[in-house]
Amino acid sequence: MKARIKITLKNGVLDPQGKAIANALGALGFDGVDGVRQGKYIELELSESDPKRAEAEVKAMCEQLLANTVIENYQFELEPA
Amino acid sequence: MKARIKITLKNGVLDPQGKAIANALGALGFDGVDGVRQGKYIELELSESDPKRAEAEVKAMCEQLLANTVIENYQFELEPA
Amino acid sequence: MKSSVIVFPGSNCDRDVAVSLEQLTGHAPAMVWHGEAVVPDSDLIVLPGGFSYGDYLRSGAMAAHSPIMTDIIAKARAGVAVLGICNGFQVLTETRLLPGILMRNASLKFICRDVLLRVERDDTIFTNHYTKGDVIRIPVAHHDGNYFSDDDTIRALEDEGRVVLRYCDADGTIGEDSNPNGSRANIAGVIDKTGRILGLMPHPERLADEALGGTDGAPMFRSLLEALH
Amino acid sequence: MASGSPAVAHVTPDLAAEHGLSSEEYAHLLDILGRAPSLTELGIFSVMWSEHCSYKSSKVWLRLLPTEGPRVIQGPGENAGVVDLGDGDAAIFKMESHNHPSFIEPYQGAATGVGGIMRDVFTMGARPVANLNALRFGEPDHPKTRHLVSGVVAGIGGYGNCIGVPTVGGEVNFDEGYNTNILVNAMCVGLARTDRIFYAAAKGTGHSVVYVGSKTGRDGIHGATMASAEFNDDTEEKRPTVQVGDPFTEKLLVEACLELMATDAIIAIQDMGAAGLTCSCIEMADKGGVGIDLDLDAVPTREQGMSAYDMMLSESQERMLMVLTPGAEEIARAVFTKWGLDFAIVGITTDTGRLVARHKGETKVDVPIDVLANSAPEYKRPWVLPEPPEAIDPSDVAPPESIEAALEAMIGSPHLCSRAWVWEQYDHMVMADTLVRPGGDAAVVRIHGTNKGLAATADVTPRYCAADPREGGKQAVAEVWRNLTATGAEPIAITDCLNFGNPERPEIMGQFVGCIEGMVEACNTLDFPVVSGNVSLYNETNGQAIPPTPAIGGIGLIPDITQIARIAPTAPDQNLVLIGPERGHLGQSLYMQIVLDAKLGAPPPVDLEAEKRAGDLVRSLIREDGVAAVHDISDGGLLIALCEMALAGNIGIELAPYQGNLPLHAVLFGEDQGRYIVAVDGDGQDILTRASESGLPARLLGRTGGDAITMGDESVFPLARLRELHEGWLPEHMRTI
Ligand SMILES: Nc1ncnc2c1ncn2[C@@H]1O[C@H](COP(=O)(O)OP(=O)(O)O)[C@@H](O)[C@H]1O
Ligand SMILES: [Mg+2]
Repeated sequence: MKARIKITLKNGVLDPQGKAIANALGALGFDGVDGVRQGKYIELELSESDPKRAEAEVKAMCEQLLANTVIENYQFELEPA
Repeated sequence: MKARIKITLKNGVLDPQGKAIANALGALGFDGVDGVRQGKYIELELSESDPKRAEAEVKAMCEQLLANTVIENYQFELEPA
Repeated sequence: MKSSVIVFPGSNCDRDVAVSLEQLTGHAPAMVWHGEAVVPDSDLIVLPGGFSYGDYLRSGAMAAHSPIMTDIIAKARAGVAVLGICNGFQVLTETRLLPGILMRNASLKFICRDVLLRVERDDTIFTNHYTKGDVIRIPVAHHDGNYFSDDDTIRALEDEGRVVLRYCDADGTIGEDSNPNGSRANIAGVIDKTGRILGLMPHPERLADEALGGTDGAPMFRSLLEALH
Repeated sequence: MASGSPAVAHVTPDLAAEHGLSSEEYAHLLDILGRAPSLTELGIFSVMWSEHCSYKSSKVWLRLLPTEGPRVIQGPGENAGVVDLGDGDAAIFKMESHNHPSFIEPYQGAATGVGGIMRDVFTMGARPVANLNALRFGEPDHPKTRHLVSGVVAGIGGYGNCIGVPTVGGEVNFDEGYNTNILVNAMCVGLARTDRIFYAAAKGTGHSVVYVGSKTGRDGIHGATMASAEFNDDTEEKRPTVQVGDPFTEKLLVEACLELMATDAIIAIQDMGAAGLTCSCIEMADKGGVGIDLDLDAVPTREQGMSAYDMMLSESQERMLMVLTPGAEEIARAVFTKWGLDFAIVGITTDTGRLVARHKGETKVDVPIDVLANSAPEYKRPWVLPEPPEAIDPSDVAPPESIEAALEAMIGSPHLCSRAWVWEQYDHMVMADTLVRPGGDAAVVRIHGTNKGLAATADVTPRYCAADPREGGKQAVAEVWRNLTATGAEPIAITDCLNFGNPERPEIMGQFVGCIEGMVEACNTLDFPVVSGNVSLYNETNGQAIPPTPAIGGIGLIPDITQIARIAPTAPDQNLVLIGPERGHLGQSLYMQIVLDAKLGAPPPVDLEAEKRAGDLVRSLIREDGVAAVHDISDGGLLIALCEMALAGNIGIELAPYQGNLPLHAVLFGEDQGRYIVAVDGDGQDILTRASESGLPARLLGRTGGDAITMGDESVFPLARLRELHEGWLPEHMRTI
């Protein structure tokens, strides 16, 4: 299976990268940008083919390594190979 | 509108972060991971409400700044506010 | 020799390279703010090290769109010499004045230490005071110094002799052990087709003064002086 | 959130307790205001009277520290200490802890620690030129340790590297006592001109109070977030209390502040650190003897619907508060706008002596500044100092199986191995003035554009402090003094970061008192005043306190950078001379800990008079160009120091056979204090004479040469093997993360 994981900063956590991108877009003349948040996107190829087990596995990976749950949220989708 | 942008490395481009994550997952005992690719995920709040114009705008932002098209692909979705 | 050092928000080796330029060429460079529209008349434009725009998004990506860059690109195309050191190299790849990209170090760690480099070309305006095959010691300090290009580009670089510096060991051997960041073909510095634009990850300005423990960086500045007086 | 004027309040004694105020403290507060506080006011009192801001448990003891000296321009009490380096140059420096945040989120906790201490330094007009860090982690194999080490080191590098200030020194300890309470202490040293130093005193009324830097968010709002949640109707996810550092913005802030400081626009300036806007307003107003009226509607915010409480207590990073000279507002605005930073006039100084804050047409705060600033409780908490342990005779300490085995175990141990894995992640050369890089006794940076150097180091030996706080406190100061001296510097002054457990426990308070007393003695004898510092208490979990850890950071002056000593011998056939006593003191030594798995006995005593004589001698030798290399002897003793020299110089050492009466392992691994190894080109005889004239023991140890450390015919330690052990452990240990 394939897992597509989005990791985003929690609400209220400062996002220096997002802030800088917003400024840079403004400087490039894109002026309709009201906010930018930058996160991570991770794709995993899993050998597991059972959706239930894959889900549990990916959740554990996010909690233990992929996301820093003190400041980040995560969200993922699974897709059969 | 909201734009959700995924930026991923092109095939064949080395991904040191993905490789390191794969190793770390292995070390943590997750052994069914056949591949990891790390990319970026960017959320934009746009004041534009016309989907066509928003699409053109986001495309331009990706081409000019958000992605380096030498090594990266991008993909995005728009969502009405 | 008239030179200009471009100062981006977040540049932090601008002063260091200005000191070396002044000490070794006898001419103090103009310090040019990124928001300016034109670079003053210069024989050499230096894009210094640092973290322009915090290196957020991608190293060098936002600086590549700074107002001053339009003029720099035009001047570079017209033959003005351009030297990009570390972050400056990253800016040059982002503007496509040089091919490839500097990715996160293979170790994923920032790395700051002296490395050994083999000089591959001594016939450029940047390196004519070295001798081909010299092994020199110069520090690196970067998080994103892992040079990457596709196979075709690497082959073209090699065929055209555009790799100017490579990470090596003490006897000049090129190998994985002496590669600090995972760069393809141990590439530390590349030059453009015209031979007027050089980007390199190591910092020659950091070992160009005996008090700092070495002077292997100094010949680069002397080369430029001789070529551009 | 609380609404209404200060007079209307939901504040109850229970809520006050949740804000950490004792019932006496709350009664005192009621007394001061003559009414119940508003929620925002409660928050303000609670942070101002917190241990962190008020030093209520430590203040009485800190007063004992000597803080004056001929070179001291500003001692404790300002954002950082200031000392005179001659020729109009001043050094401004301080050390601070960021322990708890770094345990919760190591990367951001450490990064914001670096950001905070740098702001303390450039607030006063200095350009930061050197960062140091003193780190204590739990046992290497504790399940959390690798993650913490890797995150903390990356965070320190991430911040300092981006700003472009070299991180040139520090120390790293591993001990089970830090398993659940790591220590991250960051030090910053800056350079200024003596006639352009900026202070916090907001003198004069009717002046604009200006906010610059980043916008205010709800991050880091004082432990009271929990309490205030009860007042919060919206059911949003619980706000994280971790702050994220933005080094790019801080870099812009440094440049913008220094640019404005070159004009005469600034009357007073103060960074917003702990307790943010509250603390900076109160300190500036109190020092200037004025009041401040704040218009919270003008504060740049990053989130919707922020209350007065949120704005007054937010600890968002990368922000400063300034009071400007009349008419300078537009000059200042232009500078900060050029650098892309927020700039807002948020208030005015008044003659009321009160801090008044209005928000959306309501007065949310109206409190007397003088009382708020100076009425914090002050406690002389009960303390006990246990009897110091007995000294152990060297001959009662078991010898190792072999010297080789002991050396191998020690040099490749977490305690003595190379820290290169750490400092290679720090840009230690940016600014192109680093003359002595990490790996020596103290780092040296050139004072830009001059022929002078500034040496800096940070040290403490917690196991000594745990065994005998007085001796340990003395030793920490002495070791700093010694490390500076070993480069040829004249030690000038220190900063400290006093990390201890819960001061309400008498034995912890005893450790604190003992360490302070030891520090006082050493500072006095060595003419080494304390000019700034920080106290971090309550470093404990489930009643398990950290070892007492008074980290000391010191700086010294090198008048001529052609006369610097480094630890690396420069050629073969240089003679090595030991200066200082050989008593074979093994109590609390690393030999005992690593080889015998014990932590017994008294720590090595520090003879401060002898320390001073030895240091003064070594410094004069360096300045007479009489030496090729110098290294002091500390953790691990003589043989470890010799190995460090050999490895640094990549040259072997042939040691003469030891002829004295002490057991060999005590000679080689004893941690007697006040000692240096000096390498010289000549035969070393004149040094022996000079030492004896100073009343100091000294002897020839051997000479440099070959590619091994040899001792007579008995033992040979090839350098290559030593290097593998010394440099291998940390990278290998961290590889598996
Ligand atoms: N966290 C750190 N950051 C930078 N340098 C460090 C750090 N820890 C140790 N070092 C450097 O490693 C060297 C050895 O440290 P240490 O054993 O504490 O020295 P000493 O015994 O002389 O005090 C010193 O140069 C010190 O500055
Ligand atoms: Mg030392």
